Amino acid sequence: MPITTEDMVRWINQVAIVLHDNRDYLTQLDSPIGDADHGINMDRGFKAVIEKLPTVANMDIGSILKTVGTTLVSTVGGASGPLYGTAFLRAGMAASGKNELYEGDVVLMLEAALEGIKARGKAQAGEKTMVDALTPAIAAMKEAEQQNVGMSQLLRRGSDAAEAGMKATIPMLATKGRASYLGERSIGHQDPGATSSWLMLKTLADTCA
Amino acid sequence: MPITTEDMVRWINQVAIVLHDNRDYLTQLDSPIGDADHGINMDRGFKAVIEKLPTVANMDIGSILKTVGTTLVSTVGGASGPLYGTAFLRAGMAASGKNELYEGDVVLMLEAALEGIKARGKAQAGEKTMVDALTPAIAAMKEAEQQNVGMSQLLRRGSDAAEAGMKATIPMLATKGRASYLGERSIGHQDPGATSSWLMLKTLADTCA
Amino acid sequence: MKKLINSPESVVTDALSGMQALHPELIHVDFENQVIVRAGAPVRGKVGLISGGGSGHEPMHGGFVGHGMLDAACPGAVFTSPVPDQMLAATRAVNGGAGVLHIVKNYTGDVLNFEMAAELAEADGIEVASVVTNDDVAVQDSLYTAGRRGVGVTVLLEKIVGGLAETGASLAQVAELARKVNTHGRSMGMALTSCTVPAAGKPTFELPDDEMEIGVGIHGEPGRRRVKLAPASEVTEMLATPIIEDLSLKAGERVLAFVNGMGGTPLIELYVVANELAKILKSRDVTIARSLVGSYITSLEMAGCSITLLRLDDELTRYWDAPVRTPALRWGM
Amino acid sequence: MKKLINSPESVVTDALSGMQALHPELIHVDFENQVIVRAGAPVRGKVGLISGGGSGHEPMHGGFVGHGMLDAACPGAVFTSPVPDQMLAATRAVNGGAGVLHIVKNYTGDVLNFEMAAELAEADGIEVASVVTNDDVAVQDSLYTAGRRGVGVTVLLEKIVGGLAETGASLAQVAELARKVNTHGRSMGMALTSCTVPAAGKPTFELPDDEMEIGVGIHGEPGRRRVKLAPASEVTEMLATPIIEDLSLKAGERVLAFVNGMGGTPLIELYVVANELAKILKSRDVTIARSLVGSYITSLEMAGCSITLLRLDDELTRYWDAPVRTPALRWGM
Ligand SMILES: Nc1ncnc2c1ncn2[C@@H]1O[C@H](COP(=O)(O)OP(=O)(O)O)[C@@H](O)[C@H]1O
Ligand SMILES: Nc1ncnc2c1ncn2[C@@H]1O[C@H](COP(=O)(O)OP(=O)(O)O)[C@@H](O)[C@H]1O
Ligand SMILES: [Mg+2]
Ligand SMILES: [Mg+2]
Ligand SMILES: [Mg+2]
Ligand SMILES: [Mg+2]
Repeated sequence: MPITTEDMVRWINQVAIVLHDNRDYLTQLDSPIGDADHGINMDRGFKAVIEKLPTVANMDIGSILKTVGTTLVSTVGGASGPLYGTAFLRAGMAASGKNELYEGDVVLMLEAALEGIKARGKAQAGEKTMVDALTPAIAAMKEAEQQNVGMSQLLRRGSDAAEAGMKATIPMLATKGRASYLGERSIGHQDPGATSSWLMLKTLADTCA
Repeated sequence: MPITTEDMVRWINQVAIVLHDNRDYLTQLDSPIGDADHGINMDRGFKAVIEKLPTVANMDIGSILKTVGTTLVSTVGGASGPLYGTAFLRAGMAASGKNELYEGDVVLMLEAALEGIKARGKAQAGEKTMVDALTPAIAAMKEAEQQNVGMSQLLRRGSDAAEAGMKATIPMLATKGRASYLGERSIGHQDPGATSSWLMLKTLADTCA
Repeated sequence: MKKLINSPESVVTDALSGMQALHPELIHVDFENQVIVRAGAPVRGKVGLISGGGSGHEPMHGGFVGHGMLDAACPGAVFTSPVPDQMLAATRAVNGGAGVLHIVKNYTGDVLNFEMAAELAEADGIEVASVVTNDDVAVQDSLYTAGRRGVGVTVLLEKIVGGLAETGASLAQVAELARKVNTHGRSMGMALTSCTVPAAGKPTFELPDDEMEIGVGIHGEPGRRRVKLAPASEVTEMLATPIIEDLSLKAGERVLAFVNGMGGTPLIELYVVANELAKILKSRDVTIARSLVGSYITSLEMAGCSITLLRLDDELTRYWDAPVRTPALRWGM
Repeated sequence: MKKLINSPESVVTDALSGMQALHPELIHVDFENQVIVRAGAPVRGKVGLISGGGSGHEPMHGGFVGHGMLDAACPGAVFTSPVPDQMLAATRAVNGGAGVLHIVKNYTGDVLNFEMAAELAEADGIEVASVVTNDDVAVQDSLYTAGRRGVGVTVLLEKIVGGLAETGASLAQVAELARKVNTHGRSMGMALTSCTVPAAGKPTFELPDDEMEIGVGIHGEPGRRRVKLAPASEVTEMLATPIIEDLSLKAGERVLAFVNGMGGTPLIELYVVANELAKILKSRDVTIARSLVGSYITSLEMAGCSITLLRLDDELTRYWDAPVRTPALRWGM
C-alpha cells in the first residue's frame, strides 16, 4: 500500500507532537555533548511547520515536503536547521508531483534526503551524527524493498535500524558538530540528532503502517 | 595610685590582644545589623598601633594616646576608625605633657574622648552606638571619683557600667550608622561598637587596677 | 567561594596593579597611599575631583578616573570606606590650585573619613568642598536613619560634574552643579542573589531560591522587603515607581535612564529591564533623552540590578555629552 | 532559575526592544526579520559588515552595531545560530553597493546557516564574502573536530575591520584584513560556574564547588579539562600559555590584550586576571600596546573569563584606534 498525501500530512503532524513530547529528552541529550538546545530547536521548527501545513496540505507530496524544508531552514537555526531543512528539500524534489509513494519511491526519497545532509554537513557515517541513524535505516529499507516485504514491514525495519544506529552512536567518538570539541569525552553519550532522526522514522512507521 | 606611662603602654598592648581574640565575635555582632567587618577593622587598627607604639613608648601619656588616635584614623576605616581615632586624639590632648594620671585626670580624659565621639558622629545616648557604653561608664567613674574610692574601684565601676550600657543596646532601635537602615529589625541585637568600647574599658580596669 | 583571585588579602592591590598595567596612558596608581590618580594630574587651574569608597563596586570609582571625570579615586578594603590618609594624598595629588571637590556617598564611614580628610586638607591650605550623594529611595523615613545611601547617581554625578570641571569652572560652581545632580536623581536596587566578601568567605546574606530582595544596598544591606521571584515587568515596576514618585517626575519631562547591573547579571537581562522601564516612562509621557546600560556600580558578584533616573535639563545634558576618557566610560575622544 | 526576564520565550525580543528603546540614535531593530541594523544603513559605497549568532553572548553582536563596526547583527535564539532568512534580510539591508562581508564564528550551525544565506544573497545579485573566526585554542587536533571555535577574536575583528570599511575599502580588502586579524589572534576561556539557558531552566553542566572548567566554550561546551580551583595566577597561566605558544609570540612583539568576563564575573576579578596576564607577557618581553577589559562576549550568567591576545602591527593598531560608536564600544566620537 502506497503512502498518500494524507499519510504524509498525518506523519508530519505526528512528528510535531512526538518532537514536542521529547523536547526535554532531546535537550538533555544535547547537554553533556552539546549546548542543550536540540529539543528546543526541533520543537520550534515543527511548531512553525504545523502552522504552514494547512496552506499546502492539498498539494502534491513534493510540495508539502519542500514547504517543510524551507520552514525548518527558516525557523530551527543551529546545525540541525540547515541539515533537516536540506533533507526535506531534497526529499521534496525527489517526490515532486507525486501524490502516492511506493516502496521504491520512499527509498529514493530518503536516499536523496541523506545525501543532502551529508553534502551540507560534510559528514560521513561514524562521526556520531544524525547520519549514523539514517544510513543504516535507509540501507535496511533498501534491502526490505528488494525483498518485497511491503510498506509497513519496510518502514518498521527502517525504524528499527535507525534505533540501532542511534544506539550505536553512544560508543562513538564525535568528529563533527559541537560534540567533537569533547574528543574522548564525547564517548558514552547518545547523539541528539541521531535520536531525533530515529523519532521521525519511528513515527513514519507508526503512522503509515 | 596614679596611672603611669608604663600602665598606659601595658593597657594598649593588652587592648590589641583582647580585640584580636574578639575579632570574630565583634564581626559576628556586626553581621545582622551591619556589614560584618567591625572585628576586622579594629584588629587591623590595633595591629598597626602595636607596631607604632615602641617609637613613642617613652614619651608622655598625651603623645602616646595621640599616636594611637592618628594610627587608628589611618588604618581602621569605616565608621569606627574616625570615631575611636578622634576619641584617642581628644584623650591625648587632655593628657598632654602628663606622665601620671590621677582619678580626676582619668575622668576628664575620658569625658574629652566621649565628647569627641559624639561630635564626630553627631550621636546621642540611646541611638544604639558605642556612645551607649561610654556614657554610663564615664558617669559612674565621675561619681566614684567624688566618693574617693580609689583608682582600681573607679576603673572597675566604669567597666561594669560600660557592660551594662552595652547590654542595654540590645533592645534599642538604631538611628545611627548602618544598623539604622534596618529600622525595627535592628532591635534585639547587641551593638558591636558598644561591645568594643566595653572591652577597652574592661581591659583598662584589668591592667591598671 | 568561587572567585578569580589570589587571596582575600591581595585582591584589592592585585586589581589595582591590573588597572595600572592595562591603562598606563589614563591612570597611575600610588600604591603607598592606595590612590588611583589621573595621568598628568594635577591639571593646572582645574578643580580636582576625587571620590572613594570601599572596593567591590568596580568600575566605581577607579574606573572613572581620567579626562572629563575624576582626577583621583581612593579604594578602601572590600566594602570598607577608605581612610583620611588616602583622601588627603589624593587631594594633594589633584590640587591644581583651584581647589578640590570630595564626592562622598552617604555612608557613615565614608562621610566621617572624608570629613577628617577635608579638615586635614584645609589645615594644609587646600580649598575643599564636599558633596554627599544620597539617592537610594529604598531607605525610608531617613530622619530616623543615617539617611539615604549614595548609589547610582554617584556615577552620573562624577561624569557630569567632571565635564563642567574641564571647562575651568570654579570650585563653587562645580560643587553647586554636583548638588543639583544629586537633587534631581534617585535610585533603587534589587538582588537575586547575595554576594560574598572575600575576607568573610561566605555569602553576606541568605536568599532562598524563590525569593529576591527589593531595595538592597550595594553592600548587601537589607532593603525594603523580600518577595517571591516575579517577571522583569513587575520587578522594574517595583523599582521605578518609588523613584518616579520621589522625583515627582511630570509628563513631558526628560530623563537620563541608567539601568545598572550588580555584578553577576548579564547584559541581556539588563536590556529586558530597560525595555520595561522604557514602557513605564512612555506610559507617563516621560522621555528617555539619554541612557546608560551596564554594570557600573556593583556589589561584587551579586546578581540583580538597580535603576537610576536623573531629571535632565540642557545644562546636565550638555555636560553628560561632554567628552570623557576613563577606563570604564569613554566617548567624544 | 533566577533571571531578570519575563519568560524564556520572550527574552530575546524583550532585550531587542530594550536596545531599540535606549539607543534609537545608533540602531533600529527589524523585528519581523529579527535583525539589528545600524541607523542610516545602507551606507552608500561602503562595504556592509554583518555578523550573527545565538543570543546570550551580549553585547556581542548587537551591541557592536554602529559607526566603525557592524552594519547589522542577526541574533538567534539563546545559544542557537540565527537562520538564513535573518542573514539574507541583514545582507539586503546593509548592501550599499560595495558588497557585504559575513563575519561567522566557527560553529557548525553558524557556518551552515551563513552558507545558505550567502547562496541566497548571491542568487539575489549581492556580492558576499565570508570570513570564519576560529581562535579558540582550547580545541585541540582540530583535524578531528568541527575545528576551533570562534570566540574573543571575533569582537576585535569586528572593530578593526569596521574601521577599515569606513574608509571605503573594497570587499576584497576588507575580507583580507578580516582574515589577517583571525590569523594573528588566539583565545581561551574558563568557567567557575555553569550557565542556565532560559528555555532549559537548569544549568547546562554541573561543576562541583571546588572545581573549574578550563577551555570552556561560550555555550558552556566542555573544555580541555576540569581541575580543582586555583589562584588567579595559575588560572591565567593555564589560559595564556597555550595562546602564547600557539601564536608563537616572540620577545619584542606587541599585542592587544583582551580580558573578557563570561557574564557573571565582576570587573574587580577581571583586573586581577589582567594583572597576572601582564606579568606573564612582561616576563616574555611582549608589550601590551592596547587592551580591552570587560564582559564583551558572554555566556549568559556564567562566572569565568577568557583571554584573547592579538598580535598587533601598525595597520591593526590604526584601525583599532579608529573612531567607533556602538551601544557597547565607543571612542573617538
Ligand atoms: N556536520 C554535521 N553533519 C551532520 N550532522 C551534524 C553535523 N553537525 C551536527 N550535526 C547534528 O546536529 C545535532 C545538533 O543539533 P542542534 O543541537 O539543534 O544544533 P547545534 O549543535 O547548533 O546546537 C547533532 O546531534 C548532530 O546529530
Ligand atoms: N554616628 C555614629 N556615632 C557613634 N557611633 C557610631 C556611629 N555610626 C556607627 N557607630 C558605631 O560604629 C560601629 C560600626 O563600626 P564598623 O563596623 O567598624 O564601621 P562600619 O559601620 O563603617 O562598617 C557601630 O556598631 C556603632 O557602635
Ligand atoms: Mg545544540
Ligand atoms: Mg561594619
Ligand atoms: Mg564597613
Ligand atoms: Mg545550539
